[in-house]
Amino acid sequence: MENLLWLIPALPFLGAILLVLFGGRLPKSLLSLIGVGSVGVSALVTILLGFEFLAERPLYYQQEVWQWFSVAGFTPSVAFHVDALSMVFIFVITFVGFLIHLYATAYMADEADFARFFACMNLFVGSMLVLVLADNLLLLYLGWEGVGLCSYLLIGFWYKEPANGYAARKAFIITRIGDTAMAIGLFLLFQLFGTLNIQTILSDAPQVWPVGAEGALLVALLLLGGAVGKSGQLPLQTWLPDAMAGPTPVSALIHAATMVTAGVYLIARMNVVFELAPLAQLLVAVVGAATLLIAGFSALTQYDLKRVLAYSTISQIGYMFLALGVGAWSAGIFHFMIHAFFKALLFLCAGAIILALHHEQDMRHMGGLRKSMPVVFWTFLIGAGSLAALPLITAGFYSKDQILWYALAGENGNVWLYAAGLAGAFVTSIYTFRMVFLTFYGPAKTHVSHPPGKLITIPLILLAILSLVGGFIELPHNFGHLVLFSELLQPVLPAIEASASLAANEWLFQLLAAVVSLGGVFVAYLFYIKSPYLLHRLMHNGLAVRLQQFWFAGWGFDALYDNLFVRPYVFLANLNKRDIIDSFYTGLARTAEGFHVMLSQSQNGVLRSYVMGIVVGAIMILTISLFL
Amino acid sequence: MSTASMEAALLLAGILFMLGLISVLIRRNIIFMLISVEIMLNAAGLAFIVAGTRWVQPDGQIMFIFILTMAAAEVSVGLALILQIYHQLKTLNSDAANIMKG
Amino acid sequence: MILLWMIVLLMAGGVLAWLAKRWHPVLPRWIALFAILTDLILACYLWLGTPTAVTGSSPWLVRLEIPWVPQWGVNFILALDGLSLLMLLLTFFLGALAVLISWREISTKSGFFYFNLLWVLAGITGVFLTMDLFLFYFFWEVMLIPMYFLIGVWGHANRNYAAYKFFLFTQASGLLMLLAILGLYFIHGSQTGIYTFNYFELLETTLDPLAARLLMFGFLAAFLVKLPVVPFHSWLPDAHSEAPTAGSIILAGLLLKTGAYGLLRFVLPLFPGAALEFAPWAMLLGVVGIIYGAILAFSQTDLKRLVAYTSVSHMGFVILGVFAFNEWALQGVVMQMIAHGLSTGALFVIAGFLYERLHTRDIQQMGGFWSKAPKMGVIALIFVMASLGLPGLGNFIAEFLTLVGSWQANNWLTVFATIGLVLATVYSLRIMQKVFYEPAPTDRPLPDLNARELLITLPMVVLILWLGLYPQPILDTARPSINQQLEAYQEPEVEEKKVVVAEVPEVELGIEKMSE
Amino acid sequence: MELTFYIAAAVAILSTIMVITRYNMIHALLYLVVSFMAVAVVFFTLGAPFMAALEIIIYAGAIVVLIIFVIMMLNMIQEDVQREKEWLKPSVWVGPALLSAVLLAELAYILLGANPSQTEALVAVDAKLVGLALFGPYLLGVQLCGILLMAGIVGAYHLGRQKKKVIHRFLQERSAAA
Amino acid sequence: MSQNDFLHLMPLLILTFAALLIMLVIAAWRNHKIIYVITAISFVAAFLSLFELRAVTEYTIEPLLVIDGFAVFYIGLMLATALLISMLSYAYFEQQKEQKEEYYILLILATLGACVLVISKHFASLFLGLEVLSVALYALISYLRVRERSDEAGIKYLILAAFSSAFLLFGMALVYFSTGIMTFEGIAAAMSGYRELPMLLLTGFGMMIIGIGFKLSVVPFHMWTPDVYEGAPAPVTAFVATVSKGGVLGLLIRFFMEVDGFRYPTLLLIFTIVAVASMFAGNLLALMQQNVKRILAYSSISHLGYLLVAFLAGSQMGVEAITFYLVAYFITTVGAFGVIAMLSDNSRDAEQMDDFRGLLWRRPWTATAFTAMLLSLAGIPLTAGFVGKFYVLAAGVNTQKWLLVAMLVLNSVIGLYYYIKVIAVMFQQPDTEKEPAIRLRPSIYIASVGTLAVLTLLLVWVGVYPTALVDMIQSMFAEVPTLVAR
Repeated sequence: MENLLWLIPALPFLGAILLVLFGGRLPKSLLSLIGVGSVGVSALVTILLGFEFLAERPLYYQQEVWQWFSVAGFTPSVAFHVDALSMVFIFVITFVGFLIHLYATAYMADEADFARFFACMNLFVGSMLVLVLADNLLLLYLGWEGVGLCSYLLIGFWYKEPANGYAARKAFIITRIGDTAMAIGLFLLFQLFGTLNIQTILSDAPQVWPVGAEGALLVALLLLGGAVGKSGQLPLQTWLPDAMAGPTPVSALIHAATMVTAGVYLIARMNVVFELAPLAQLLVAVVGAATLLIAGFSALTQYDLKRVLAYSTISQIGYMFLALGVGAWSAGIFHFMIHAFFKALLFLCAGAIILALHHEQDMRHMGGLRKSMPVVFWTFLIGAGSLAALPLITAGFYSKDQILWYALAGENGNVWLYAAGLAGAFVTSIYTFRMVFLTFYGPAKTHVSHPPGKLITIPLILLAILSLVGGFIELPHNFGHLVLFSELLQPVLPAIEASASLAANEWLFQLLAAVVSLGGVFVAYLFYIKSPYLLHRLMHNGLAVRLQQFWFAGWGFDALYDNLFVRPYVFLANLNKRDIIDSFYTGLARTAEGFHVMLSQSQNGVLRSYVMGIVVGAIMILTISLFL
Repeated sequence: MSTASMEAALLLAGILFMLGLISVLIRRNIIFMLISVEIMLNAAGLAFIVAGTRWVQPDGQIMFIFILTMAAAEVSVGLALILQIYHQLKTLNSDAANIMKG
Repeated sequence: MILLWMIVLLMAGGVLAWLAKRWHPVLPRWIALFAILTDLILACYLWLGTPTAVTGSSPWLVRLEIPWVPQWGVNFILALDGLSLLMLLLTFFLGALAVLISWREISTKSGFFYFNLLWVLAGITGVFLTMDLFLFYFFWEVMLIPMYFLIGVWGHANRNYAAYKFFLFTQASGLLMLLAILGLYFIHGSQTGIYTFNYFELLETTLDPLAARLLMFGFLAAFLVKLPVVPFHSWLPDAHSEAPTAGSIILAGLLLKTGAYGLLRFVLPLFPGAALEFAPWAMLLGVVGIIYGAILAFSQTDLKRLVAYTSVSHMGFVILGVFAFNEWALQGVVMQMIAHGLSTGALFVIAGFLYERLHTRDIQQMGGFWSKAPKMGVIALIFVMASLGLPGLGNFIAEFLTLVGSWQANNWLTVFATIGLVLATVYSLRIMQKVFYEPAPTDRPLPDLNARELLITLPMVVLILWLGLYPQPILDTARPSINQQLEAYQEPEVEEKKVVVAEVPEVELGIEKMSE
Repeated sequence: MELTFYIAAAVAILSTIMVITRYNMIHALLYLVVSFMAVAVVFFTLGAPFMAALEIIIYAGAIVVLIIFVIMMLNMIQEDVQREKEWLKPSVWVGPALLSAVLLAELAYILLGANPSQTEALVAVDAKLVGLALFGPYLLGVQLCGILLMAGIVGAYHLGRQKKKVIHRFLQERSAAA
Repeated sequence: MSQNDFLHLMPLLILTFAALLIMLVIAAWRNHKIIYVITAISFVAAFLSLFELRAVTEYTIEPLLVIDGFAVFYIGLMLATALLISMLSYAYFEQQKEQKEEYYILLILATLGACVLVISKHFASLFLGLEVLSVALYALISYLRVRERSDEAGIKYLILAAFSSAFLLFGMALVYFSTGIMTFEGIAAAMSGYRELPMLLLTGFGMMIIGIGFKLSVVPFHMWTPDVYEGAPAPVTAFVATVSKGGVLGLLIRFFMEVDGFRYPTLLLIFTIVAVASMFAGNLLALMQQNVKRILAYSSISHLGYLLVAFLAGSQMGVEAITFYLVAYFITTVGAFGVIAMLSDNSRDAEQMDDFRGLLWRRPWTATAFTAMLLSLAGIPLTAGFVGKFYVLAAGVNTQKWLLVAMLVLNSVIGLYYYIKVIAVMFQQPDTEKEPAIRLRPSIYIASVGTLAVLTLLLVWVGVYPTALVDMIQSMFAEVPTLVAR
């Protein structure tokens, strides 16, 4: 089975190539067969491999496909390495990816560029798989940039709208900034280790660096730069909300479930380096905490259904970063998996709603959909519950609770991080249920044209189940103490010990989290169902309005970057459009012409002045003879 | 005659040369220019004779004869050309002959 | 002898193409295509006929030496090593594409056009092959005149200005190189008593630091202008944008590479000390070029001009890498030469296609072509991505290796160069945005690529992917000669350089020799 | 002898100045003859009597007469004198004269600075000596002089030919108008 | 005059007799073709007679002349050039309404004068050769009397040439006054004692430079050049540009080498200034010029500047470089003016840019030839001009005249601009709708076409395979003691 490892990324690539080459000529049914089928087979292979992996429990499977190149000892290969961490990721990618592909065949059925869409999607899945399977950082970088490309292409899928194109460019450019930092990190790593092979680096790093070494810090920070860019974390988060310009399945797959968590993967993958640089690791946590708050508050104020989800994604990835930062590696990955389930679910539901409402995305124009779209309502409710971490029944509760717990009780945890996480959880459940109430309750404002078909509802239901039961593979100590997941990751990611003094009171904090979560639901209920006038009153308060606008604009980051970087750059570039250096050469030419005109006037055709020329020459020569 | 006047004679040649030169510069009439050049050539011939005298050699005088020949040939061609120009341009003003410039 | 034939074939083909116009109007292009393809086959034969890694002994695969002006020690020396071979392959490949691209575009004076095209290629081939400095200069100049005509006769509206500028810049710098060549010649002559332009013998010249510095600047002048490096780049946008498509391809794909090739072949081995001294400044120039070119590219509205400025930016990597003095960087440089030749050539091809269809190069008047011409869109996308350095495409390998190498030499400059990658993204995506995205400004039909155009572009796509995914054959071919150029830098404390000629077996006059 | 030299030199200079300042061409030519004669005297004092004769015969005789012929042919009249006056305004001659003065000053400085080492008295080089040299070593020179004169004559013949058989209609009209 | 003397002067004698013969033939029967044939045959005969002299080491005819390898080469060069010019002249003058026959006498005499210049070793022969050349040129330049420009050019040249001759003569008189001898080796012997030149001698040399500089048309004695080039008939212009300058340059080299003027920094300074000024003035003046003949005139000024660079190098290599450059320059200039002559008709010469517009489309071969000539002037490879420029640069670099060499390079670049401008005009697409108002109607003869073809081939041959010419120059100069000494 492990020899088929290469098939996992290769199949989607093959699909993409087929779709590019023959996309124009094949019927849609065949196109969707290629598009979905390639990912489906890939998922199948993954699952089979997963079974084998679980059965054999090896440290890793590895397969070198070919040596990419070899220059003076720099020998990266196209080689795949699968261990528990990658296993989790490829499972999510192929399986959730498959579901979303399936969903997309219905969602995109009316699109003219059907083939282009699936080609890009397949290409994305392939690149993402390469990213997580790569055994060296250069190959990882290939996947890393490849998913960026696909993200770009899919955000700008509806290219005729200029705004979509700009959103796509924004996404690509901002993530590229992070990538650049990462690339520099790779140079540094190569200089220090002479290789970019991940396993070699991880095993050599402790010998090369003592804990807290400057080199480790530098590398960790640079890698963090890449992670922050890709995962939409502070300060490079601004692209993700705009990325919602793409079709909803894209948002679900790329901008919620998989690509944006690449940063999480990278940090988890390079955990040794981060552990050697505690400062960097702390920064990861701080970034996560800050992002989850900022994005959460922004999500509170959005009206666009997908934008709320986008901010929520940023916020949830903030949790993952927080987990990684405090050293709760497996908790972060666990949350990644659960988040992939419920966020994909939410997006797909949103997609179904949007499709049903003629591409209406504004929640203010929705409402009352509970009756007209029951399946969507229930699945959405499950997803929302999981996002809001409703206690006990949802998977989100278990994963998030673990993070909150380690943020406080982990080795690197502290009260501030915990408080931020808790506040974030509160806000999360407010905006989640604001969304639910605005969309499904109240009077219907837009007519539902075509209810979702089977191809749409099946993925929803499957994902909803996963969002409910996914959490039960990892239960807290005082709650059955099931540690299947972290045990699986044990060989790859270091385990975390909770501080003993707090461990006894763990139930207290779980209770607190549950209360906060439910409290959030209640607040949303209060404002949007029970007494909407409260909201009106709030909206008359100047401070609140300003705050609302500030959050709505994503804490002004867009405006800040616009004024700080974009505008000056465009201004400078346009100022220098004619190339200032060129004018130097033009000036030279002008000077020569000037001399020409001057000298030409001496050639005035008058004989006497020519004689004069000779006399001047004579004087010159005699003077030189005399005085020199 | 002493050597001092040898220098004086050379100086005389120089002065005549310069006078011819001034004349070329200030005259617009082409004939005058030609005459002035003759003065200069004559001055050069005088210089040769002075030099020949100084070294008691006939070579200076021979050069003078050559110069004389050359002056004659030049004047003849020059005058023929001047006639031609007068027919073409109806003037002897050298400044007027400036169709070509730049 | 095969080397000589390559050049002769092109030159003769050019003359024949010119004359053939009288017999039949389409004959010239067939002759041109045939000549170039034959050369391409010859080059491929040389490449495949040689074991890939001829490491160890001499990097020279073929040598040919005929006395030319013995009084001056000028010999007609052609020699081929891996570097030259790669450059030749690129030359003939792009040359063939240039013929194909002109198939319909050139309607006036087509005989003379192909004459010029083939002679440019002949000049370039000569530059890549010759190991006699006089002959090098000779070929260096030979390629300019036909190029001048290509721009000046078949170019766009402002062609005369562009052609002048191109010519004056390259000539001025070339003459400085000539001075340096002469200087080297006389210094070597006075040291050894042997007056020769033979590259292998001149390598042994010992120079005092001042002389080395001055001579190096002479060489640099030519190469930096050709490359081009900011601030000597200002001929390039005009020349590239005004040239006909074939001309742009050759300019961007090949002519710029002669500068890079010159740096590798001459500046590095001849003046190790001076080059080491100058390296930080050269790298700085490279970084400035990367960033400056990127900013300018961003602001252009003329598609060809935009692509031209991207060349400025990309060539910054070349000089950055050359002066990093390590194998990674130099391999990166070689890759960059090839990948940039393909990717920028392809972008010019696409600009040419668009111009043929729309009669404008202004990207403000384009947009929304994705649906009208999806094939063109995909191909454009691939090369735009190549230009911004997407992994999996040839440019990435080039840029990454270059940066890895330059990082070893200078951290901060590498950081700034890497920032150039972000700027590359900014301008590259602008191409996609303006041409293929946004609402279509016109309702005019835009036919998608036809079979001939696909024949031109698809090989480029395949090659750029091949370069990106399996560049090893290229790297192996280049390795021996790169190590050769680097020899002087391996042990900087050792003054005297290794004798190159000693390793090359004596070659009989006019008789070629293949090493195993 | 020396006095004669100085007087002749003074006459030569003065008459030459008169040549270059006259408006009337005939007057100027007369002064030119005087100047040439004075130079001839100088030649005599320098011990070159043969040259003195040649100077008078060829310069003062032949060349000046040739010029006078041409002036006659061109039919110079009073207007021309007037015009000459206009042409010779101070604004025209001051600049060139100054330039020439600079040149003369330099030349004079050099010429007076020359220090001939020879001190013996002047020895005349008579016609015989000149003749011997002329037809001895300088024979080829004489032949070249012949060629020179031939060139001059052919040239003058070609250029000076009056357009009896001028073909160009346009030019005929022009010369008729003149 | 011994028999040997006659033998060694055979080329000159042939020319003299040819001139006389033509005069006699004219007296008997005016026929352009016959006269032309006689001229051509005499040039060929004179050229062939040189082969008798080739083996000669050095032969002096005291005190005036010396015949050595250097002289033989230069005479051969000038005879060949004159022959080519006469070939081009036939077609040009055939369509003129002027009497054509005297032209050939004057052409032969002028060539003779130039030949005398390069074999002279005495002031007298120098002066006489120069004057034979000049006097013949006066008439040649204004040969087409009905053209006002021709007359104007003639009188300008006459006055200025006589004026500069006066300087030359005065300078020679001063040199004679201070040395007491007029042969070159005598002067060299007299000077050998001086470490620094006495003022009088220096002034004499200075004034001679004026006379010679005028003929070479170097700055600041260059101002006649454009007007004369423009006014003179195209073949005559070619002659002025080549043979006349070549003879004077040959003389300059011989004289300067003999007296070893390179020892004296003052003289070097003067020549350096002249060289640099010539390069700049020539090129800058030509920059925006619209008249092709004037462009060539200005370019010739700068080319003389380039030649002076090699001259100032002062080595044997420098002399070889000058000679080589001169050959290339002769081929090119004759070719360029040949094209102009070919395109001219009896009313005016083809000298305006408009006359060349779209020439490539009208007369592709002529345009190609002219392009080759211009590229050679610009010093582009595959042409003789390139090798020439290379040689000159090599000579400059060899003696480390960095300033001059740098100036040369800079000026080559400036020069490129206007050469290319002419080429660009030729390559322009002609406007089919509007024909130029005045279209020249030249008559083309096989002689001119053939000459042009020969010149173009020669240009490329020398450019691609300079070995033969270099070999020839080196072997012929090998026996000349003054050259070998350095």
